[in-house]
Amino acid sequence: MLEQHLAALPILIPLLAAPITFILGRSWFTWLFATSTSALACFFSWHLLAAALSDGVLSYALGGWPPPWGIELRVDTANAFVLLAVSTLSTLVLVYAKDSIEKEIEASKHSLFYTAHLLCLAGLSGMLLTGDAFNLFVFLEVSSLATYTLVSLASDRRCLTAAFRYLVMGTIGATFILIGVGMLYMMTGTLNMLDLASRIDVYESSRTINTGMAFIIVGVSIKLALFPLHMWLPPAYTYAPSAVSAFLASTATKVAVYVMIRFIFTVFEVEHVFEEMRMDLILMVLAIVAIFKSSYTAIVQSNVKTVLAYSSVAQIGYMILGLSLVSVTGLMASFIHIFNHALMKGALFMAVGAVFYRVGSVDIKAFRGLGKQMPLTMAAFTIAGLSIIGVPLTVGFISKWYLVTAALEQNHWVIAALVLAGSLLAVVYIGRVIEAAYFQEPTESQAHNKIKEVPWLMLTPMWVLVLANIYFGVDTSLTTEAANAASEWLFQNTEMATTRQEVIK
Amino acid sequence: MNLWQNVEPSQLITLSILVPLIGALLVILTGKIPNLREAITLVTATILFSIVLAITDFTFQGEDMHIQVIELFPGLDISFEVEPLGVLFALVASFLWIITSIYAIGYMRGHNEQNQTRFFCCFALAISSVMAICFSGNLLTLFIFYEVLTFSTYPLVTHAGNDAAKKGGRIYLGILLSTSIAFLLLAVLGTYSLTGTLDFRAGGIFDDSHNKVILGGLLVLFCYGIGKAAIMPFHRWLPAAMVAPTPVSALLHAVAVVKAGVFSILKIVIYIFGLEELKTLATTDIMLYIGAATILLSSCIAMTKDNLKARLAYSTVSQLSYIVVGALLASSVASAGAALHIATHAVGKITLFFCAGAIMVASHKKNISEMVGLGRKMPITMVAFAIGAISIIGLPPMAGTWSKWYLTIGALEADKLFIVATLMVSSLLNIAYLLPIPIKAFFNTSSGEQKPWSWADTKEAPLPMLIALSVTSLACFVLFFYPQPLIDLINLIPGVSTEVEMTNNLNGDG
Amino acid sequence: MAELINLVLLAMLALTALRIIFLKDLFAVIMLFGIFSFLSALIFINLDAVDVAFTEASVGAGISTVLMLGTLALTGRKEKANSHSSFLPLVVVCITGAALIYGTLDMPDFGDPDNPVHQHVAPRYIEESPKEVGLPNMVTSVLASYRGFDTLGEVVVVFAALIAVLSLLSIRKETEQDASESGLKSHHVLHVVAKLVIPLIILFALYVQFHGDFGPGGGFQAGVIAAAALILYALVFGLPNAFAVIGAKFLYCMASAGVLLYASVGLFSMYKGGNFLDYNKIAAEPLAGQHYGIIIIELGVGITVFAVMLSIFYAFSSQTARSNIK
Amino acid sequence: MNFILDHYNYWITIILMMAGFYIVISANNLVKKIVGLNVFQVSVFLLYITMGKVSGGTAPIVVDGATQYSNPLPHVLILTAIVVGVATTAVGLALIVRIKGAYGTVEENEFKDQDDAI
Repeated sequence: MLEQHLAALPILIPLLAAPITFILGRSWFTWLFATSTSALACFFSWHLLAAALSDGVLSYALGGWPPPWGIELRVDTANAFVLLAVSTLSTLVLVYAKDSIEKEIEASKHSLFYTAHLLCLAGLSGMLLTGDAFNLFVFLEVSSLATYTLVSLASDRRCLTAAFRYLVMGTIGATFILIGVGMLYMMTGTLNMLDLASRIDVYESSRTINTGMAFIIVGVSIKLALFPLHMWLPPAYTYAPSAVSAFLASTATKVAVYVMIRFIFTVFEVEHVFEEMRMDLILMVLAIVAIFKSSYTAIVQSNVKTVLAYSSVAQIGYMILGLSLVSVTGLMASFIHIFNHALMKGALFMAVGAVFYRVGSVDIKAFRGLGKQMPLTMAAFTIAGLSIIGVPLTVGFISKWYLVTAALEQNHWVIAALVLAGSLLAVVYIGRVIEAAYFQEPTESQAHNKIKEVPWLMLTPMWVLVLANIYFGVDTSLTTEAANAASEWLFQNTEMATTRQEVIK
Repeated sequence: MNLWQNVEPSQLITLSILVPLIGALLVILTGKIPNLREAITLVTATILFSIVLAITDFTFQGEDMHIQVIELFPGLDISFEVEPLGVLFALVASFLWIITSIYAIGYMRGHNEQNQTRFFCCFALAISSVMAICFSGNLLTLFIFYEVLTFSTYPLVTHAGNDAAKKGGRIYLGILLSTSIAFLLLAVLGTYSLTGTLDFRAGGIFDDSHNKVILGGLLVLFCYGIGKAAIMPFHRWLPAAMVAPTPVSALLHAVAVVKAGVFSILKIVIYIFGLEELKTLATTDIMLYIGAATILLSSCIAMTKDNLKARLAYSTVSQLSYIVVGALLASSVASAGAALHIATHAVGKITLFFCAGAIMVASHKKNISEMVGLGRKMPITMVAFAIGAISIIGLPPMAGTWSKWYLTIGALEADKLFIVATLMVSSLLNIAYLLPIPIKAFFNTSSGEQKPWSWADTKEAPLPMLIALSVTSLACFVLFFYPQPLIDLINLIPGVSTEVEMTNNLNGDG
Repeated sequence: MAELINLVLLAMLALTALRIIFLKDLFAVIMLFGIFSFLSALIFINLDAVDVAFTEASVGAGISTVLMLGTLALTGRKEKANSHSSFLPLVVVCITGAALIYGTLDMPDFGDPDNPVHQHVAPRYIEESPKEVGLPNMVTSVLASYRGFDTLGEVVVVFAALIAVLSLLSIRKETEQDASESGLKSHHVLHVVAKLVIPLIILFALYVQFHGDFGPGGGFQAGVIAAAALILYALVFGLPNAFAVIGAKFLYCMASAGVLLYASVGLFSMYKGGNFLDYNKIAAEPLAGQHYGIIIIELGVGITVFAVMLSIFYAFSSQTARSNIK
Repeated sequence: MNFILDHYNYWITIILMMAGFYIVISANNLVKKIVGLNVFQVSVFLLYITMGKVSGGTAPIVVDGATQYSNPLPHVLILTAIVVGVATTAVGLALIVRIKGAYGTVEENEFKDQDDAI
């Protein structure tokens, strides 16, 4: 019986668990319940990916109404792959959160944290799986509202302004998407994405459709923090509780990237978006600027969470760059980086959260001498940091490899060189932290009170991610296979992809 | 002599990489008991050397040894394959590891260094990655372990933990990592996108169908991407890394790390570009002249340095470019000379570094100006220094003679008189900056008064260090009289040969 | 005639919006926004969207305005002089506006029945829904059945808003002494009128709740109206008395229960072998199934919306009460 | 002329949208930002409802004798969107209340100055 509903389960499980968590109130059982539901969702998304890899596309008609009249969940390799990353990270972050939030969130709000986290997971899963443009908007809002809540839970007052700015920007983005979807609906009379795709063909050169497309892309770009629409992200990630930063940095923007890919590749014709509108050029330039400008900004920050936040903006640049290359390999690089970046950023934010747990600060000065005092945490930070840089045998290297290969396939030597030069900036901003941890003497106040390693419940998920960083950096069969299937599938129906492929070969 | 007869030849590669790795683990486990820890280091080094000897044996028997570890990208594995050039490098590195371990025990204890466990552990890790570089079967594997080597040696460079060490470490890591990511990785990926393979193949993987301009660009990217080869202007890391303890400088910065760099260049030139293809590239000449300039300029800089290790460091920069030049001359004899220079320079330079360390431990002197008259206190060390210096200069009866000989012949063969001149001038410069040190140590006295020499005056370094530097200086002799095994090995490299010239010369000398 | 009303209303709307930009008195701004909402509700009626108009009037104009005023009571009603340049925003707005105008050039004519909007999906809703779902109100059919999953998401959004507001503003029970401070104890007329009106409002809410299948209305509007009744009660008799009627803890349980009630219909249909929210399967007869399903989920919606709106009001007003005491 | 009449509704909604959008991005006072956000969203709702209108149609509730009904789908979407909008508004306002408590002001430049001062 569950097989039949596989597509709906990853959304429904956290969605149903959220109100129950809310009623359960404040106890360790709440944590256990939230974590195990998230793990269950993770289990089903694993099955979903397996099913998508073997059967291709799964369609689930909600309410029994066939699309386009009812709402359809549409699962393919691409979204199942991203979903797996999201639900895995969610579970690990929840394990990590139990101790982490003790220090960062008032005790009375712990059950609210778990509820909001599950709502956010449900919203993100919904955004990934839905096949309906308006339903996407609804789940976008579910996840967004939960995200604003999560960000505002921290004890630092600056989290409030960060959350407010996030709320305003996010709502503008969502409204833009709403306008865009409205225009598409106006011209086609349908909301189902697949149906939209087939009916947009008829009106290909319609100015209304083009405007709608532009609005959707801009709206999604706000959500995924594409430079220069990223201004909400650094404060939000900096001042949010560490567990929240770890979760959001590794999932929320990735889902938005997926939504962008989905709209461009399955709803609008790739050919139309890229060849006629020249969107690829715009995206490419923005991505490159994002990589350099944000990496540079990251270098001059003193708050390590801000450093990581700007680094996220830069890494999103890599994902967008991959898709702007308009080739199977480029898209594959984007997908692989979506997955891999979740692994590395999750581990990094967890490590920083662990430092906050013990030291009470995430300023770079607080990291001094921690290499000795918190060896496991800092080792985790170092390995994940090397992964961000793109050192071989870590996942970061795999991402860079595919991205540069994709660029070289089309003889974009300059872009390939720029991508690699971008990693050099990562060397600097990660290096600063590592150097502080291993080569600088602790400040006097820190030297006095003995700093211990964090509880194992925080270390375990952190190290699971770190080991995953190494494992998927060596055994790439799962990521490559899934990402390849995903991008092949997205390119399947477009003629341009095939012609481009022929040119390459 | 072959202890490993029963082992599947291909598995020897795995063993050669795993043995130092296991050694590193055991070192960590036994960190509390220094004697056991050092014993483990020595035993591991000896086992490794015997493994490499066995591999050499199989190489001469023409055994094909290769393994594939894991498929990293579709169609691209991490794979290892034995070929003669790698065997040569592995032999040198594993042999010198034993010697250096003996030396390091004396040095580290004599100096009361901190964190000795970390030191020996990272040392073993570095050797493990050097072995992986030696036997790498494709460019991807080479690149990966090249980076691993950089990271595993970083803690060694910053071992002292003071500001100077940190600064040195930052430059070291900064230059090596930046060049490898920005240039080398791009070159590797460029090669992959052009040819669809990264395997090392005899005669190279490029052919005439590829755009010459792009290939020329790739050559420059490779040369500069391999920052470990220290071609100017990316040589700054080498002098900076001299803040490391002397055994590290000795093994890593005279042998393992820098030689890994030039070895990679040589391997890429021979197996990726192919000597024939290389001749047709415009940038080959440009890089050749940059290499020549590096030889001369760094020799000149070496002369101005009063700190002994700094002078040796610049000497290394200069000598490394010999190998680069030899590779880029694109003639089979010059390549043979370059390959041989890996071995001969290694024994010579390691002797010099050993001496520098011995002087530091015994008389706490770092600067050359303070070493006047030191020959009386440390006769053995200084004799060894003189031997090493003569080998580096390239005078008989020391090992360095052969490699310079072949390099010069290669330059003549390639009709590059400018390079011949450079080599000659460089030898003179070598004399100018190396020989005065032992001469002043023996024939001048600091106080000016003449006292008859007696054993009582001597204040030599600890015994393990003396053993080590005696062995390496002896090796300088031995390699002059018995270079044959190495030359045989080099002649196995496809496209590289010393055949014709060698017979003539041996007859002439004999 | 309808067109003319439409034109006039739209012009009034534009005037209101422009006035909002330049007004510095925030109280007036919020009042104007209330007017804006009501005007747009009128336009919605004029454009045949009675359900939307109903919701806009109760949710947009009603609850939003009340919450804004509650906030204003805490933050002060004057907007300070704006120092930063308004040039960049103007450019952004102009570009966006130009893009939208460009987009309208190819838009189909207003009200033309041949527009693509009315061609593809909609005809089935209009023609088949009375037979397939069995309800005369097509909006309710689409909302609760065809797009029931959207509505579930919407209820979850409301629930998420509750979580967000609670995590920001905590509800605390006032003590007895504080009770005398709040409420409008001295206004006897108000008390009497409120006592009369409140039962009527609740009755109306129930009517809207259960009559949604046939006319405009449904869970959302009913929930909001019922909440409005209790908000009125709290305003007139004081917050502590309102707490005595419905406590915060009980409201939380209600909010969760509403979402779960909605979802349980879906789960039940899954148990019966259908897809999630497939009402056809829950009873022997598909039509009956649709009917039961819609009634229950509308009830879930109503309960959640009522509980959430009231809780949010509690949260805001207990902040106000506390700041008054200070 | 016909073209203008046919598009009059769209254009007014666009002007409204832009008025709201302008308030959001230019206002310094947070409450006014939220008001702007609401104006922006309500205008988008108008766009949807406008496109659902059929001339001569009636509200989409089955009545005897009616043949033309307006399109019910945009109405459903907007019902959802309105509720989403009020949820966002509530969260935004709650944030404003907290910001006022933490900073003592709801003017954006003033609390920015306070943050920079730290």
